[in-house]
Amino acid sequence: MNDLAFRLRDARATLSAVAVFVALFALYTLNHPAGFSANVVQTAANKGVLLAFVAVGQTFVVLTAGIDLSVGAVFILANCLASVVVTGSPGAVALGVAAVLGTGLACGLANGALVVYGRLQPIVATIASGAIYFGLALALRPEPGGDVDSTLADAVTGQLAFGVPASAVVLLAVMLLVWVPFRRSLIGRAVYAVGSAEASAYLSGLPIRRARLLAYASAGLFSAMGGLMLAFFTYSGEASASNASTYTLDSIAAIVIGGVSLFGGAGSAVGAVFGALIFRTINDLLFVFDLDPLWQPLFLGLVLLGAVSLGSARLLRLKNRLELFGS
Amino acid sequence: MIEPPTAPAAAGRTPPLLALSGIAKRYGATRALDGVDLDLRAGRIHAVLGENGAGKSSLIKCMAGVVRPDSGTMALDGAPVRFADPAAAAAAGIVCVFQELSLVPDLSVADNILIADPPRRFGLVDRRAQRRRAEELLARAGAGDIHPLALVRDLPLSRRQLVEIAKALARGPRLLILDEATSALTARDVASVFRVLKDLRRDGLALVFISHRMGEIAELADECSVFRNGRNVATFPAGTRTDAQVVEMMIGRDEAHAYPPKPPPVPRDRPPVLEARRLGWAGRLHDISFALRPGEVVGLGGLDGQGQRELLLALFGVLRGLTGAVLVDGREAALGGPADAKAPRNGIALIPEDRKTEGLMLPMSVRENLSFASLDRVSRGGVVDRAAEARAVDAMVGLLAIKAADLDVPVASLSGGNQQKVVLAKWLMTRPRVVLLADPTRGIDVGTKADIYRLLRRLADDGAAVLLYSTDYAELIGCCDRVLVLYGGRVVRELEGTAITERALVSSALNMDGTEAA
Amino acid sequence: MSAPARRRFDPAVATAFGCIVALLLLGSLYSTRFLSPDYLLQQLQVGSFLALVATGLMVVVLLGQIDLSVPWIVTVGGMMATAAAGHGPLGAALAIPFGVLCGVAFGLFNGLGVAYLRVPSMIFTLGVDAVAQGLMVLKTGGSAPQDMATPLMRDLATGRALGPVPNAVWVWLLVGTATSFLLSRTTYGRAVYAVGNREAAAYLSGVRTRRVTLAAFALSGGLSALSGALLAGYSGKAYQGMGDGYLLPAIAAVVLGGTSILGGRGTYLGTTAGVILITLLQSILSVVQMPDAGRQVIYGAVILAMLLLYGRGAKIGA
Amino acid sequence: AGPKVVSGPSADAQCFVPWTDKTKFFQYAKKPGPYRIALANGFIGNTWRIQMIKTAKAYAEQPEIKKQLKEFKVVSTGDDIAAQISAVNNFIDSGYDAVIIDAQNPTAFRSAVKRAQAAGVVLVAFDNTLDTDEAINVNVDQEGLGKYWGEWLAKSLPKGGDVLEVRGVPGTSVDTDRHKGLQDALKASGKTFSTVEVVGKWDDGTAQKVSADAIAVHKHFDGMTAQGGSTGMVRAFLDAGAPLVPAGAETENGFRKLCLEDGSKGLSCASGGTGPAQVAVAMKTALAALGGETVPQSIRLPLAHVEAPDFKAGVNTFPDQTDNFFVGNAFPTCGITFTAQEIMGRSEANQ
Ligand SMILES: Nc1ncnc2c1ncn2[C@@H]1O[C@H](COP(=O)(O)OP(=O)(O)OP(=O)(O)O)[C@@H](O)[C@H]1O
Ligand SMILES: Nc1ncnc2c1ncn2[C@@H]1O[C@H](COP(=O)(O)OP(=O)(O)OP(=O)(O)O)[C@@H](O)[C@H]1O
Ligand SMILES: O[C@@H]1[C@@H](O)[C@H](O)OC[C@H]1O
Ligand SMILES: [Mg+2]
Ligand SMILES: [Mg+2]
Repeated sequence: MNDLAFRLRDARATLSAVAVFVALFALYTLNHPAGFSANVVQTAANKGVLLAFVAVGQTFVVLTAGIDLSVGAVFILANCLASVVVTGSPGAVALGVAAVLGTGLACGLANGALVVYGRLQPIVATIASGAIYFGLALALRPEPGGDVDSTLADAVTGQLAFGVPASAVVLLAVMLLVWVPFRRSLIGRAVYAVGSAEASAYLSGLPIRRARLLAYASAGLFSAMGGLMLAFFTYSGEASASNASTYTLDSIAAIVIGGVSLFGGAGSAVGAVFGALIFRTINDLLFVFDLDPLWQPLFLGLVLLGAVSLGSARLLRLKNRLELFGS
Repeated sequence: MIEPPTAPAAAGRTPPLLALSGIAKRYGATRALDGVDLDLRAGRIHAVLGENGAGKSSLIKCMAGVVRPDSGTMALDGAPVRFADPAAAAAAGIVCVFQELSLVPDLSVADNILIADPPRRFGLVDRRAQRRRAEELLARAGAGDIHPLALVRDLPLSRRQLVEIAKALARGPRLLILDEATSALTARDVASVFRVLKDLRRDGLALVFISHRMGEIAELADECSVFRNGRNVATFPAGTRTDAQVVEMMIGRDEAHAYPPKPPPVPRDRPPVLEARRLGWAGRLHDISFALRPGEVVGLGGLDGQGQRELLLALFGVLRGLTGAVLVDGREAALGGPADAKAPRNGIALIPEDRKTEGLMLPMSVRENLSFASLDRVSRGGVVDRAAEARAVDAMVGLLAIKAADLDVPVASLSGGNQQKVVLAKWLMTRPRVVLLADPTRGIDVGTKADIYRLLRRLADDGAAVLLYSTDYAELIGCCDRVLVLYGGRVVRELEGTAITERALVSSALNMDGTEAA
Repeated sequence: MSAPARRRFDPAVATAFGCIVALLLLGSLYSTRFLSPDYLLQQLQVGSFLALVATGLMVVVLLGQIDLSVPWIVTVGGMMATAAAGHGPLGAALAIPFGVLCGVAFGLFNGLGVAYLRVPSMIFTLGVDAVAQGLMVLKTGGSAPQDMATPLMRDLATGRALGPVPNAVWVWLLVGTATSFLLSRTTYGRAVYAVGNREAAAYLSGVRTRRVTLAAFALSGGLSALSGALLAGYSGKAYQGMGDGYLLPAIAAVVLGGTSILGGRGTYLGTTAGVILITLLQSILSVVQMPDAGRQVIYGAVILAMLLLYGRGAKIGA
Repeated sequence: AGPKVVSGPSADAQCFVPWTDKTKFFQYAKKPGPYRIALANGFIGNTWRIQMIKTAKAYAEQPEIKKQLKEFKVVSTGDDIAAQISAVNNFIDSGYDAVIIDAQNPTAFRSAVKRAQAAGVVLVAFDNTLDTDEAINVNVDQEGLGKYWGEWLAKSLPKGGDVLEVRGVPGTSVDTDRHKGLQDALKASGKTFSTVEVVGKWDDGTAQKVSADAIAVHKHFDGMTAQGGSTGMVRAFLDAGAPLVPAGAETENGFRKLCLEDGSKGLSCASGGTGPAQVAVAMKTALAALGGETVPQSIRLPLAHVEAPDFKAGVNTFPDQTDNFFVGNAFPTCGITFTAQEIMGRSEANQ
């Protein structure tokens, strides 16, 4: 195998997510009455970017072989907080944005501390911390409302030159700023290594605690970015418990579709972004295909189940049953 | 902290690079280390020998900062040191190739080799430079054929071992410790690793080398220390004691590691219990036919990786898409999986290659592991009869002299050799008629090895057929009535009786007759 | 040589029971009624729905898997049982078994996906949950099924046939004893722990590991559905979304009870403790007058505190 | 182009009742029919919503409505507010003439409202309406509903007392509005009431459990009220053998059945709310607006309510029907006369 082959192999999961997205989105826009227009793309981008942020956050944690079931609650907390503080003078707005992101980061760090120093099992630690974060959101926003700075909100959710959706550009910028350096940093390597083989990572002298902390902190930060985008998209905040759990579960579905391994150590946030976009586009197909409303939930369930089961086709090629068990 | 080395002693004995004194470490009731003193010097290879569970791995884990000793001191270049974690030890120049590999399977070879300290630019990993370094280091470890971008996950165990060595070299160690680093290697790879180690000695490194293979120690070591029950019982210059003396020190009794005598050959016309007919699989096994008769110990020889493991897995029903037939008692056996293979009608047992991932459920108790494969023998209608279970387990613990503080401790807390005995015992409890073994003495001390050899012979005498794959030629010669030599997934030679010699094994392993290379 | 107790005293379980007592004492500062037998029996009664779900989930968790399809399988159990009751007296008689059977069917489907297709359970069961929801929406909207509980269902959930103890608690006791026996005394139980620890080793020991997994998911599905049928009895009817509040508390209960989410470790007694803990915590918080925001925060904080007390993993490098 | 603000009254003043006398009136540019109308529903996992969607479909099938419709499309986007906003945007961009919304969040649709106005699309929200005066809202007065329960309780409990209040889903405006209405009314009565609040999440099972807890701990209540989950609340009293006390709650058939059966045992009830058929009123409003008729920006629906002793089997309470549907699915003033049974079909038992 030459270098290219190795590189392709590494990127295979991500590339296939990209390909599936392009195909689905083409199917969607081809059947959309408004076609591949700037508005349609903008709408899809705004909706997709929210989940993409949360999914990227989840990716960091899942790479360490953990799971964060509080991402949805942090997302909602950020949304509610933004609806309170991202308003007023430009200075106040900037400060508000910083406060929202800082809060997300703090929630994530707290999760990380529970897992790293508290040595708690992530799944239940984040169920519990999620309840706390949701409680805080509810305290901030006992009922929906708020008035998010609309200049900024419109700018971030609107269209740029040539109808390019601004939200997608924001996502792209964040990914370039965060993911690319992360992937080439030692701590990034440690995140992958912890998820792949924790004991080996420790024996190799990698900073495994810092890696875990960073992963959970990033999950909080990215979920908060998602919540902030939601505030920009809706100009308001709402402490919706069902929305919180929807985003948590959808983020898991999205990253799996995007090729991130739930066992840790493999996958990329780029894949997760496209996984999120695929997931959203599947939902959009409801819009272009004329399905009876009572059949719609079943349709979505079946497509989701099908999408996550696709990977098992490889099993048919497996000749040594031991390989079924992975490592 | 660490002080610069004092002026090198001009003449006579150099002062130790690392000096241990009074190191002790307990695990619950087990004294893994009990007041160990040891001096390690630059430019010397120091071999550490000892039975399984003697404390060798515990010792080096203390040196490498993996575990913290309960008491005792370590001095590096004369100055006392304590290591908080492996990274701290590595920073001080103490690097270890652990018995349990420390590679990360989902990262590339290059990432692994330079895992904690890659070349960087602007704070980020410089992948190009890293790759160049990795290539150099692989070449130095005698593994230039491994692609630096390959995932470790995709490499066979023996290759991973070489990557591990390259990784250790990358740290620029002053003291390099190898804990049974050669146990998974083929003879050829061992030779190249030895060349590397000798180079390093010449470069002035201190080396610690742990192995159960006496031959390797004879070839390599300058000094030897023998451990028993957590104590360093003797340290002496290499070559000053005979093998028999060393073994006696190790096991504390006068018992050379001997193979049990072989009985007269099993008559050719005795009906085979298991027969393979033209087995083929996935381009890795071709046209393999042979028969195993009750009472025989048959060896599988050849270079590592010639299909021996696959053959064992095939006979155990693990491989899908097998062609040809497996007959048990003359009838074709449908082996859909280990459950079928194990069923009394077939009575096949497999001692798998990797005890930690395939042989044992490490966190479960010794007792549960022992009885697990034969639970149906001690249960009625799916309900376990605990008294019957206890009887069966106790019998096995006695038979194999398994050393465990208590049968309810996790099997993970046993030493390697005792873990291996548990795997063996677990299968003996099923009263198999065919026993397949994949390199069962890897990393096993000589005393335990002898126990295992005797056991295999006894099984055969009791009417079982044994198929033993070993990477150790001496073992094949000492134990087997017949040896099938595999090359490229085919049986290229069958040796029998006195024809089983090292020379014959080596030449047929290399397929020197060039019969039917694949 | 006599065999020592196979599983020794488990500090996690003991602490969990300690926390239960502490919680009650704390509650009694608000109202001494929290210590009355009435209240406690009633907690056990409503706790039994969670307990059934947690029991099945625990077996799945012991395998190192998870079952996120709980919410809608609970609903399937309730809705299919009551729907069966719409088909004459025979239907009414078979209502509960039929509901449970439907749950088992969904569970088997989960098991097929996880064990045979080897899709990670966290995602496959999520998909199955969505499918179950789709089917139930379709069924409610399409055929307007009968959704009233049968007298037997009502009786099982709310009646007290034997003394002051609610029937639902007897059901819990029965299922719990059976599960505890299954896990600790049978070959199947051993296999569950073994698969949870190291599936490859269990497989090479001649265990049909896929069937073990399949059976565990079927059990989980069946017990979730049974819980749904009882819940329908409790409410007098089955309805959309009746399983909503059961998933996360069940996971929390199982883990609070000392079962490792990674599989292979945990005892049924612990799960029992976990269920009681969660039930009490929810109940006490619900009654103590406080804005919901505060309840959420305290709920999360108490669970974290208890986990920190005893649910901690081993320290690496120790 | 948005609607013109005109003066009232509306064409169908009987049905399109303005919220207050200050409510403004809209007139959209008249468009030729038949129309393409879309319903963007959010969450679908409860009977109310299923009943609502079936009502919408049935209404669209009525001959005189059908001929005005070129297309009637329904999409349920689930809990996710962003998905619902996107669906509305997509409907607007796809040239639908009117979009009807049961909004997941009342404050979130500002951009969609703008987009609709720019495109000249009629936007009608119902049930969970929008916090805007730039789109049409059709709703029951949620605060008024709470007030209705509160006033009835105050009347039924001359001495005041302890009231169990089972609340809805926290964080929603429907819950806070109803709560506020209730509390204000109790306070306004001048009597001393103390309420014990529990969170029933509009779900019968949850409501029953938390009510049971409250009963076990507080032992005695003088009155009870629930918004959704009413049946569960009353069952908790029955199961605990607690004395039955006046109950002000929603319109679930199950609740009314209990009111009918146990009326003699002291369960005196007020059942008020509004049925899922309000979706039909929303559709009717959209059609009127598209036809260029004058409509109020905010339409007040009549409360469908029944108090003891007026519960009558077969009239406003249906003993042999399921507990799960919301009675009072008709809005006769709007010519919408479905009964819930027609919509949900006959139960399997009766087939
Ligand atoms: N983590 C642990 N917990 C409990 N006991 C342990 C642990 N690690 C080692 N031991 C015990 O300490 C003793 C020494 O073990 P160690 O692994 O050092 O032996 P060893 O000489 O390396 O054996 P081998 O040749 O089999 O590898 C053994 O009795 C072992 O069971
Ligand atoms: N990983 C898999 N994914 C999809 N199908 C599979 C997988 N493994 C096996 N199957 C299918 O399941 C069936 C049984 O498989 P197989 O031949 O491996 O049986 P087995 O190992 O004896 O199973 P068991 O031990 O459960 O009885 C076959 O139809 C096979 O194609
Ligand atoms: O108005 C509410 C409706 O939106 C919800 O779906 O069901 C309960 C009703 O009270
Ligand atoms: Mg060792
Ligand atoms: Mg060893």
